[in-house]
Amino acid sequence: MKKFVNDPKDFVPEMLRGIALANPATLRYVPEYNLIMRADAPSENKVSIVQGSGSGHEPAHVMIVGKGMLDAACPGDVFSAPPMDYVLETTKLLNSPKGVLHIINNYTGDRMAFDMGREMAEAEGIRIGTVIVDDDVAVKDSTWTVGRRGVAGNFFVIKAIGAAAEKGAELDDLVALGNRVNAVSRTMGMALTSCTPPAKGSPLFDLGDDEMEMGVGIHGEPGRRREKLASANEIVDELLEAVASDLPFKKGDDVALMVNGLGGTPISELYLVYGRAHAQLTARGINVRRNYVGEYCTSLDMAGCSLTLVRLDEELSSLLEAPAEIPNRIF
Amino acid sequence: MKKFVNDPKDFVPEMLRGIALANPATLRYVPEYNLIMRADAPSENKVSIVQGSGSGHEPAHVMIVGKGMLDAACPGDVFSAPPMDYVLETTKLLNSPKGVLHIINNYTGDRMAFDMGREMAEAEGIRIGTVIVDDDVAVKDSTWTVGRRGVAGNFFVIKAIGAAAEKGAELDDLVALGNRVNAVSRTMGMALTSCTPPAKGSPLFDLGDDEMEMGVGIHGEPGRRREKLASANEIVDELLEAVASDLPFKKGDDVALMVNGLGGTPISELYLVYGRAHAQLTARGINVRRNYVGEYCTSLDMAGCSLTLVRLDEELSSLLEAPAEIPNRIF
Amino acid sequence: MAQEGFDGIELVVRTMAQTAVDNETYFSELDAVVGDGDFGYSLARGFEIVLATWDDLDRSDAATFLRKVAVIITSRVGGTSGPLWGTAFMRAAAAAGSDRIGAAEALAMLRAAITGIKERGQSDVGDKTLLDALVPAVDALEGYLAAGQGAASAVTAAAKVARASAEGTSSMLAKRGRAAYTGERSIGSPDAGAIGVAVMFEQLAGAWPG
Amino acid sequence: MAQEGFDGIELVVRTMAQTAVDNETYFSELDAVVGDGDFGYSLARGFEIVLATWDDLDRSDAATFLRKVAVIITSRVGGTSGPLWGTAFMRAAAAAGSDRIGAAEALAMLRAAITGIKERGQSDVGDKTLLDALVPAVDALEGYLAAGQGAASAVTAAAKVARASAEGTSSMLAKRGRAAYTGERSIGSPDAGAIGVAVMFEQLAGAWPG
Ligand SMILES: Nc1ncnc2c1ncn2[C@@H]1O[C@H](COP(=O)(O)OP(=O)(O)O)[C@@H](O)[C@H]1O
Ligand SMILES: Nc1ncnc2c1ncn2[C@@H]1O[C@H](COP(=O)(O)OP(=O)(O)O)[C@@H](O)[C@H]1O
Ligand SMILES: [Mg+2]
Ligand SMILES: [Mg+2]
Ligand SMILES: [Mg+2]
Ligand SMILES: [Mg+2]
Repeated sequence: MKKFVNDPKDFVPEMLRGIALANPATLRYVPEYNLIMRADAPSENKVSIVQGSGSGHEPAHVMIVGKGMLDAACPGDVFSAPPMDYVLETTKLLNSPKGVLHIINNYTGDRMAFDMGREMAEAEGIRIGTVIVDDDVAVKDSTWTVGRRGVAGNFFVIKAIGAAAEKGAELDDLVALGNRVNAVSRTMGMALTSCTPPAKGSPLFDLGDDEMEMGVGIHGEPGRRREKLASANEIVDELLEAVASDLPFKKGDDVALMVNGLGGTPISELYLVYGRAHAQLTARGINVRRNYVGEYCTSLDMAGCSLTLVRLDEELSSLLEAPAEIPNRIF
Repeated sequence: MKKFVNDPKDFVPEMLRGIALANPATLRYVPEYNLIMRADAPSENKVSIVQGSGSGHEPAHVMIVGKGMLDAACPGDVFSAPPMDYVLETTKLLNSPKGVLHIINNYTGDRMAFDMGREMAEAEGIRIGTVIVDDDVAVKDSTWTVGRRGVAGNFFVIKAIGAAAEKGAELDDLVALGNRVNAVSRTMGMALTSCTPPAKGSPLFDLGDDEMEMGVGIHGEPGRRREKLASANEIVDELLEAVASDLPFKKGDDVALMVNGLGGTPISELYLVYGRAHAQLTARGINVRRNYVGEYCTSLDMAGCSLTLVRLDEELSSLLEAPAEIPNRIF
Repeated sequence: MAQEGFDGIELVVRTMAQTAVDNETYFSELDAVVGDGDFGYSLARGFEIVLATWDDLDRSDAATFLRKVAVIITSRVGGTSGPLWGTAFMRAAAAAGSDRIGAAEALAMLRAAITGIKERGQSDVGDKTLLDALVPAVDALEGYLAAGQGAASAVTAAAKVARASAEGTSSMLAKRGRAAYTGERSIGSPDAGAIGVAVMFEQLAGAWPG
Repeated sequence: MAQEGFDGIELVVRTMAQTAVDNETYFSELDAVVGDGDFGYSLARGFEIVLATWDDLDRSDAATFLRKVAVIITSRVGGTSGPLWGTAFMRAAAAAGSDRIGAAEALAMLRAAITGIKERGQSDVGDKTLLDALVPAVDALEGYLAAGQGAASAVTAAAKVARASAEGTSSMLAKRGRAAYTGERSIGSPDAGAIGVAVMFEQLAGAWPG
């Protein structure tokens, strides 16, 4: 296993400790509940925004805690939803008279943990709102599945909600806003390689030298199908077609375009991908008004990327543009 | 080769095109000379800051062109210094009455290209200053080598110079500042895996499953020695000892600490590394005043990291804190 | 004073815990096929605490004992398994009552656990989950006990049913859990949770005082 | 009117260019051992343009022709090779003069190229660079020509020296270029540039009209 790791069981806590040491003035780390929270949260005048999910998707979500984004993240272990306890205790620590908002990626484990945590927190008198993110078009919805997965689109939901919460928006309005952003966000990802969970020590799945996995999940779940490795342009075109035709995004739409790296793909390649995606959208008459190129929601060290499109309006654009102060920064 | 690539010969231009498309208002791409420049450069009132080097180190340097950092970057192909022509034409395009500053990583090819370009540009009446970056402690200096390599420390040199240039500093002062920052910056890197140049299509070198390369160069050059794979803590301690004992950094020093990913290492691991490095420095009585965790100077898709320490004073701290506007951003 | 019949429950829990810890890697490998490879890791992290705190667990009565186990599982196990297995223990505790625990009581507790899993998971037999091993095995157990078999041989027979049912999930299409995202591709490999249940039953059969 | 003796120069340049293009992968592999694996790629990117524009290159005289080649190399070849090989062609052009080019003139041009490389690279024989194949080969060429051998056999003999010298760089410690950073570890493999020069000499020997 080619990783920076000591005891794999300490992987997540040691990462969280690093985040805390790097941001002593702004963040607080609560080891008991795997919790990273704003040092100045909760605030009486602001809904507390909480996101939990498995680890291994960094910077989501522990590195986007800060003014203008999350008030807290309570991750589980690598690829495992947090235990219900963490959700409950995080919610209690973040309790605000204006309420606590749970942003949840649509996976069985995450939903169960947050359902149970919510039930118990409400029993203690805490007001809770819930937004479910399910932007992944790779998974065809059907009556018998749990619905689509939540992937990189969660960035937009969190960013918009975070900005609105900072301006004092009420819990119900934030829930409505989150649902609205989720409803106009679509993502599909693909893997060039597998990823290696520290505790497993070997790749999660095998992908041949000449293969790629289209529609892969951010936990290494298999996608739509395995295909022969293709050129960057062909890959982009296939992802874009799947994403754009889903909402669908139409000629004349203003959009945000995100090229998200899955952890092992260098940013040089992401910009190459961006160039193709931008040009193809322009050719379709879709206007790229904002763009995001980098890592937002990863899958450990997986080489691959996802494309996200979000249909923009004035309000959403201004929320996305608003400043934020998070550990994940350049300077 | 598990990469997003079309024709490998188009790898760099296609990446540059992506950067340009993502930043239409602020950047200009000049394909003839592989050049990314600020759309508003050159300015009569500001020294133009130029950095060239091989590609494959992104975000360095094409993704850090913008207000407060570089005015232009003219990269060569992957791991190849730019041809002299690019240097010359870039310098001509960026000509300002206040002069043009070349920031060069200390490699034979880069120095030759800039030497020749400078000679020819000066013949055309352009004022040029030069700063050489050579922060890599892995390479032992000796009378017969070309000296130490320039690696991730270049971020600090560029950031400080960029901020000072924005405030109107003169060419000579910027050269002095750059040399001063370089003189207090030390870096060492290590590789867990090799990297794959697109044109080569296979890993640059072979590293066994249980091996790592200590002191690796950012072009995959072999380092001090190959060792048995160790735990994250052991790796950090070895890098830190090499870096800290070189200047040397002493008890009571205020420092900036950078944990730089080499392209294939997820940010989760970089924060784990950061946590150890920070704790160990604190134990030595060295005060980490600023920190940088992420990718700054990479080696394509190499898994690995480098640690950089920079001794801070008031002036340098404020230059590092100054805002900048570059393609490499989160929001 | 410890409740009568308690030994059986202790044996079941201890065997489950030891099996989870012993099979961490195996269970994770199974989950890696169409899932995300953490099933064994998640279970082991909870059950290793059950083992580590074994002697100190409150044994006032079966319900209390099981509730303690449930709390450890819900507070330490993430993923889908934490809520599911935690709920199962919690419901079993609620069904334990305070009287003597005989075959009927044990079956009632198992049924309560199953109902809890179904409710929590919004799932049922046929969805390709651990229910597809657990439910047939408990059905069989009930049948054998009703037919007058002794506990030891009934458990052994139930373990065989659990194993066969778990293997049988290979041909099923996953309709719940992470594997469900893969649609048709979930066919061809058994469900990790179902195999986990089968191995636990087998270990229990081996451990049951005969 | 084209200068007399020009054919030889054209043949040399064309052979160099073709060799660089044909051996792109091989030369890069050599550079990957203790360098960064781009030597073949860099050379090929320049020389393929030389070939592509071959018919249009200004042939007013040898100096002009070589200067055109030098411009292509300096403007299209990156890395260390661009400045080094560009300088070599530029200096050869300067030494070409405008008179007939015979053996003496050719040797003078080669010497000028060598001096250019040494100055540009601040390097010399013994540093484990292309100079360690080029200089002995040119020395040999001069010797054989002085001894009265014909051009064809002198080139063939020089190619043998180039090859032996290039292989001999294996035992040397790199003191210049990227390989120098590796210190002791540069020992044991030949210098990529030196092998490149040897292959070019060998191809030239094969191509020389006998
Ligand atoms: N909705 C559900 N109802 C019952 N069992 C389920 C459900 N979803 C998953 N499971 C069981 O849980 C197992 C996976 O557990 P785990 O790996 O912890 O979940 P995940 O990683 O998908 O969150 C599956 O093999 C299956 O047996
Ligand atoms: N200072 C120097 N003087 C002469 N030749 C040199 C020098 N440095 C490198 N070389 C030659 O150049 C070759 C490497 O070329 P190239 O791969 O283009 O350089 P790099 O990638 O290191 O910039 C070496 O094998 C060596 O023969
Ligand atoms: Mg999981
Ligand atoms: Mg190079
Ligand atoms: Mg799982
Ligand atoms: Mg090279």
